[in-house]
Amino acid sequence: MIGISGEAGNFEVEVLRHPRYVDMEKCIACGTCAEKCPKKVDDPYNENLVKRKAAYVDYAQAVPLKFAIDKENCIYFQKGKCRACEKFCPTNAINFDEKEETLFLRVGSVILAPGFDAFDPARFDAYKYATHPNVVTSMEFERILSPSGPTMGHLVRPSDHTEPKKIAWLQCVGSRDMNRCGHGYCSSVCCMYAVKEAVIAKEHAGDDLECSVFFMDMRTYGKDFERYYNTAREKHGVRFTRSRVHTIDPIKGSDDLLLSFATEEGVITEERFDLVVLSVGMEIPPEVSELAQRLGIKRDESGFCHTDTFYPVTTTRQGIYVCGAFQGPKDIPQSVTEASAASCAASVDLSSARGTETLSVEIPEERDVSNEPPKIGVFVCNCGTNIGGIVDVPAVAEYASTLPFVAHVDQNLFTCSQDTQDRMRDVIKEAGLNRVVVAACSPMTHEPLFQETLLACGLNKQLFEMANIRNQNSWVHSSDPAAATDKAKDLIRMAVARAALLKPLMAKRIPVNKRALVVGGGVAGMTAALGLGDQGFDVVLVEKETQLGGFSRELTQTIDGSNIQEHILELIDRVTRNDKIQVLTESLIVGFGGFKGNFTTEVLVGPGMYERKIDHGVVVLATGAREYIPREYLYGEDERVVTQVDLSKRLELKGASDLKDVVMIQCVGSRNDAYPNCSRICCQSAVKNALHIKELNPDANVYILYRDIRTYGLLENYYREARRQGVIFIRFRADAPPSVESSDSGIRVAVKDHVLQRDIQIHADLLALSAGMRPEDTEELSSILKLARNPDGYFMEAHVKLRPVDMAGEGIFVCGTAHSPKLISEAISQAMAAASRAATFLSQSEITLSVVTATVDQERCAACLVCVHSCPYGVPKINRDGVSEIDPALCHGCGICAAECPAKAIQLNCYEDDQVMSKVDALLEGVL
Amino acid sequence: MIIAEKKPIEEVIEMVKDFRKILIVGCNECVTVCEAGGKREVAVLASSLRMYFMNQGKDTQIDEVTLERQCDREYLEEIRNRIEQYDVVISLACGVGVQFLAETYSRFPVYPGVNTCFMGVTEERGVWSERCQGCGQCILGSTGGICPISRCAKRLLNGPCGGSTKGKCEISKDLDCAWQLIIDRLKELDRLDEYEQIAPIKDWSTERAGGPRRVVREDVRQ
Amino acid sequence: MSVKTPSRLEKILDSGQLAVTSECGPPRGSDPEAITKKAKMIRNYVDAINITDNQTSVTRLCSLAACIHLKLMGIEPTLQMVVRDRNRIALQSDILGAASFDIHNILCLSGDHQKFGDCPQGQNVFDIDSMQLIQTVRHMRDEGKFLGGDDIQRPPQMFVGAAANPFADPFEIRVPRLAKKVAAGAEFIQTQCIYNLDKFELWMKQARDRGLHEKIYILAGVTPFKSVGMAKYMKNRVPGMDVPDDVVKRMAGVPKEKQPEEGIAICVETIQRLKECEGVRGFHIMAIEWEEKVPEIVERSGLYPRPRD
Amino acid sequence: MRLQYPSNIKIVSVPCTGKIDLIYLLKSFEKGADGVYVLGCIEGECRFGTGNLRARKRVTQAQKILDSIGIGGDRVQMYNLSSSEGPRFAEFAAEMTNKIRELGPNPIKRFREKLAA
Repeated sequence: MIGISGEAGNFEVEVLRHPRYVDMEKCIACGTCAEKCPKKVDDPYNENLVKRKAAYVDYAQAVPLKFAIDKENCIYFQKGKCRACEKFCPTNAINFDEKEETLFLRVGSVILAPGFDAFDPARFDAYKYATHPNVVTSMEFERILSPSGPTMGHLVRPSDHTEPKKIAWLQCVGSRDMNRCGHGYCSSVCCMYAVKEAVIAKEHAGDDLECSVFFMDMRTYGKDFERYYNTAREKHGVRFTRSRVHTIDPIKGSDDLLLSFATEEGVITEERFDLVVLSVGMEIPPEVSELAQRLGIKRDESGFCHTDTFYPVTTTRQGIYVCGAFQGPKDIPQSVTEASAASCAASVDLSSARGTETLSVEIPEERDVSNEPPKIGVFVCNCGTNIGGIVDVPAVAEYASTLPFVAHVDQNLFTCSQDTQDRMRDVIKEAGLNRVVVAACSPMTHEPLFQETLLACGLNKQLFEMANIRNQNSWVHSSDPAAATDKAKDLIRMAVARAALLKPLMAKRIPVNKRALVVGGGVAGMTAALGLGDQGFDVVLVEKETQLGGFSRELTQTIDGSNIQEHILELIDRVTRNDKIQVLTESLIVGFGGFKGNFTTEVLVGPGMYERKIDHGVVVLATGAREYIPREYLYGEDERVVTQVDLSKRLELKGASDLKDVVMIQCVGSRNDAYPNCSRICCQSAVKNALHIKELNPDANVYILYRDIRTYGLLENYYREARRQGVIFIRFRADAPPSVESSDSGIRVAVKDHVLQRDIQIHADLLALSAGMRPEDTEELSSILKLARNPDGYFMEAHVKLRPVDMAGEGIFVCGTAHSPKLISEAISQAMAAASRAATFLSQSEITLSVVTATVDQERCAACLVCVHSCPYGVPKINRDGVSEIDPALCHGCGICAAECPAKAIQLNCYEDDQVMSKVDALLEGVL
Repeated sequence: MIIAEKKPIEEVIEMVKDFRKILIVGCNECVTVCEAGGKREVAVLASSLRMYFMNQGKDTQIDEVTLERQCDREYLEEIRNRIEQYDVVISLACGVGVQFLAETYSRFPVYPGVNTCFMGVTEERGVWSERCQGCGQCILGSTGGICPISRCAKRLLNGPCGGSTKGKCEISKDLDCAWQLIIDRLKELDRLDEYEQIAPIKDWSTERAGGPRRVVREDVRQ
Repeated sequence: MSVKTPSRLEKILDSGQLAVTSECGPPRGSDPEAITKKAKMIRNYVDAINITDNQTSVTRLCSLAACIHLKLMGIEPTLQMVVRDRNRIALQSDILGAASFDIHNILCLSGDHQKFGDCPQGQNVFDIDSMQLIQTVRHMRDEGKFLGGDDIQRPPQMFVGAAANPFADPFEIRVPRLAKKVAAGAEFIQTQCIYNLDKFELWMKQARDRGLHEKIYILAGVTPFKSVGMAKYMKNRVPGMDVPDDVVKRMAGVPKEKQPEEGIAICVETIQRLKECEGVRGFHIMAIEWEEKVPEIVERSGLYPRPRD
Repeated sequence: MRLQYPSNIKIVSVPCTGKIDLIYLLKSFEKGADGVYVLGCIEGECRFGTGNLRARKRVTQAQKILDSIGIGGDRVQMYNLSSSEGPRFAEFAAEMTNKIRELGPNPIKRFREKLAA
């Protein structure tokens, strides 16, 4: 991106498009170019551990799956001759004349997602990364563990390809390190990925492998992360050592490495390892910094994009939004969440233009083939030489013509090409075909294309079947063409057999009620409601209390000093003034039914418990969480013992001039047997309040008793600042927690300091407990809405990484602390993300349901409840007739019920028993 | 419902190994629900037997049918026309169905494919437990709705015996002591004082002891 | 309570003296010597000897025949009768058989489940339960009638006993259950072996609170440990047995060769303490395959000599 | 990745291994397959929750039945892998093929022979 001119709603973006020297329209990703290319190049996808060719595709799952020519390394470009790829490309897709192109795009909003670079530790001499092959980065180690990586997942060390017996991970390489690299921030993700790599390494290599992680603070602060950390330590036996390793030395006469470090008790120790992994952090690449500069976007001192706490995806330039690691170090779930949040912000700006530039396709009326005997057309593809070079396609085509119900056989150079599609259309019409089999490549990539052709001929698209004679045959049996030819015949026979049994299926379309229900009127709920209301969707916001605001009403300011109460008032004002948003306070959800696009929720409203039924298309859950009420450390018994939330309020009201010694205890109600997870926010709460005390009364002593300080990301800067201002941090171990006694003159806190190796007594005026969080109301709602929760009671998203705000049930979304403990800025991102995901539903006037759903033969049903019990989504119900009924709108199409049904009364469309078994029967025809 | 368990395939083979035309008859009632003799189990047994015989080099015809019930004559009649083709029938119904099938088609050897276990409930999928032994004289009213005849290993009407330990039966730690359950329930119902009423000696004549039983209802009889 | 039968045991109890009973398990064979030998060992130290009825469901010489052997030796037997193996016809018939030999004591029991015996695949009967067996004997004795209603020529003259386990679960119905046995017609109780004295005394107190101790003679059951292994086995394996940890510890605290002595000492101490417990009217000493120690226990407990006729 | 694997393997696709009926497995052998294996997602990563765990139970059931009727339970197996694990796919294919080679052809294929004898 060269630059952006204009203003929000009307930008012109100048984009410089580099040539790939491959015509994307023509490339069929057969890989011949790469195979024939003589030039080997380091493969950056595999961290340069192996080579690829100068004609290449980034990785096997790349989208779009099209090859490109690496100009810097291409022999033709560098030396003037070669062009081998061009010669062998079966589709003439290579175009050496392709030129750089400048595009001007007119857009209303811009989202920046430029990502990050992994820190390059070559600059740290003491770690020998640049000089020793057995010191690798975590990124390299990821590739070594990957089955698609350079060693195909076989865990070996680079120097001699032997299996390591002892691996060390060194944390905070390029993070939390002002001295050596100027990166004061924490990269947020390295602790968790190091734990993961250690566990996976042990899974690959067996329990004999010793894995040691050297760390300063173990920052497993995310949802369910602490459980994972505990399992790694206790079940997998990963060793964790609290120390920053200062030197790695090669051991002469071997490929091993010697680590020198000081233990927590200050003992200088050395230990030998076979392989050392540097857990490298994130940094903003120079080209991203330059881009930000060109766009005139403000960045913080570490180079990350500047955003406001309450507007976490908004840059300093109007209409330009940001997401991902450029906004601040973060993991995949948070990046995915933020991406949806940015799209919400952009969509709000663009809502008036929604649906203005769409095209629709004319589809002819469907032909009724139900009374016709199967007439199958088989199209066998050569795929250039991909199939034809190995498989004897003419023989296969000849064979296909002998199969039952086959009325027409064609062989094509490229079945997917436009001219073949035109021809297929003619043949279907002329020969009156009512089923089509294409023997070519993978249905994953090409089935939709061929189905379009069927639709254009008035055939139901289910009357189509593919035989994958390329990916499952010619590519993988290229060394034995005869066997590949035989297998191609088998695969086509199987496909034809199934095709004969195919039935037309009409995808059901259901209308979408364009109203959203948002449950919970805290910061997350209000933000989600606004995200939808500002896009023009009707919203009903249900809040159980008499006023909006939720738990945030208890809060004063964020760590960067932003005023939370002001923001809540602003949100309340915007929500109540938005005529798309209807607010129901003092309301309780008592009933719920329906399915995506068409839910009905029963709500009791107001003190009169007036019952209302709300029809809506989506639900956003934002029921929030509250501070844990401690039963520990004299809380509730001695008024000088308070929580961090109490303390914030107190500082606001009374200041800190009367405080001489304040003690804070971390992890109260978190990271224990009853509640194993970390509550994520308490470390920063403690640091925030400590800084506030220091600001109000610099003479006050503040002691923070902690287990790990988890000021992840940019919060680390505040932790550093607190230390600079003299806040005293004392670590205690979970098995030796502080003891607290009440006396007339104060609270006596005793704790063992592990660095000084001695017991410390502090006489405090005030003891602040960093109480964790607990979800609010999830239990009852989960039973009414049939929602999954994790063991701590937080709602469980559909996929932790890839669908972080979707619930398993379609049309239901979650955000805020109902999902897991989080900061206000994170809750806001997630709320916007939930609004965005909800809008993808609401923006459609109808939803097309999958045809792959289960249906019950009610005559056969024994009402045994096996389907009811085995469905992962609780869809089958015994209806009023006393038999099972499966709502196609709710069915996910897994087929588990069909397999389990003891009466064999359930069939899954497209995978009916006879359709599946027809393939087996055809394959084994004549074997007996 | 009636709970049954599939017989081991070896036992079924032993019964029918000398026959050449076999009909396997499933039942769409209780045995379907307890996953022992429904259409799916019929198919599994049929396929297994076919392979067994083929492996033995025997040309054996094995067909499948699953009836709505085998304890009613009308449903059994559905196979009258085709049963002639077979020389043996395996019924996957409970003992009731097997007998009624054998009674209906007395010329055909009929073999059971399941072991009929008891009358019980589905505790969870894959776990069934006994609740009733059909004694013909229900006393559940005085035992808080818990039957000591089917659930106490000693059928004690004035339990528990001294073997009741921590709420479990002396014969198995996995088995609740029925009398503990009864006492808990009576307590819950605030009826524990009834415990001290001695249950009289039971008339077992309405149970198995009285010989094969029969219920005749003249009011509905046709 | 007044004497209703010719039972010697009943007479002694009625006289207010502490009664002492013991038990013998019949052999797994037909040699009567096994019974007579044991009986000779203890005959002068106890008032009556129980003969177990296929205890733990292991098949043995029948209780009735063994009782007859004792009777012929001039020793007073207590016929133990379980309802596991016989229906009401056989039970009544055996009661009459016993009565024909003037066997005057009967202990009515359910019987252990056959699962752990030598015939785990056998059928059980449980036509009536132990409570109903008590009623049956009393009905036969007091009404002089069979269960079927017909008159009995020379009805049995039996002192009717039952077992009680003060430790079994659920504890809250232990006393109501005792009351139920009293109501059914039981006249004496032999309890499960007592190791947890506190709990036993609590049970006795609750029984006294309901006046049960005045309606039935309670004989406290004791069994000496031969070894710490036996203590642990009884603690962990025998259903309805309550052996406190400190008792096991005490056994474990002495060398192996001293353990039998310690077991006897515990047993004697138990008897001595329970002598003071109101409502305890005697002791039932079950020295399992250790009958030779009964005299020592009786003597050391101060229960010797036994009353003479 | 185009890793070579034995050509005697043909794939029948289902939406989830939880859809695979015990009958499918048995019938495949009844029709003369020498080996059948079920390829499911990594345990704990089933898109539908526990489909692959159910499939594993059915494979175990099929193994028991095949053992008891003399066909050989080892002829049916279950493997788990993720979609990015091409090499493991090839590895499993080779492993299964070797296993079946060791076990020899499905014995019922000699049915005609045995019948004639």
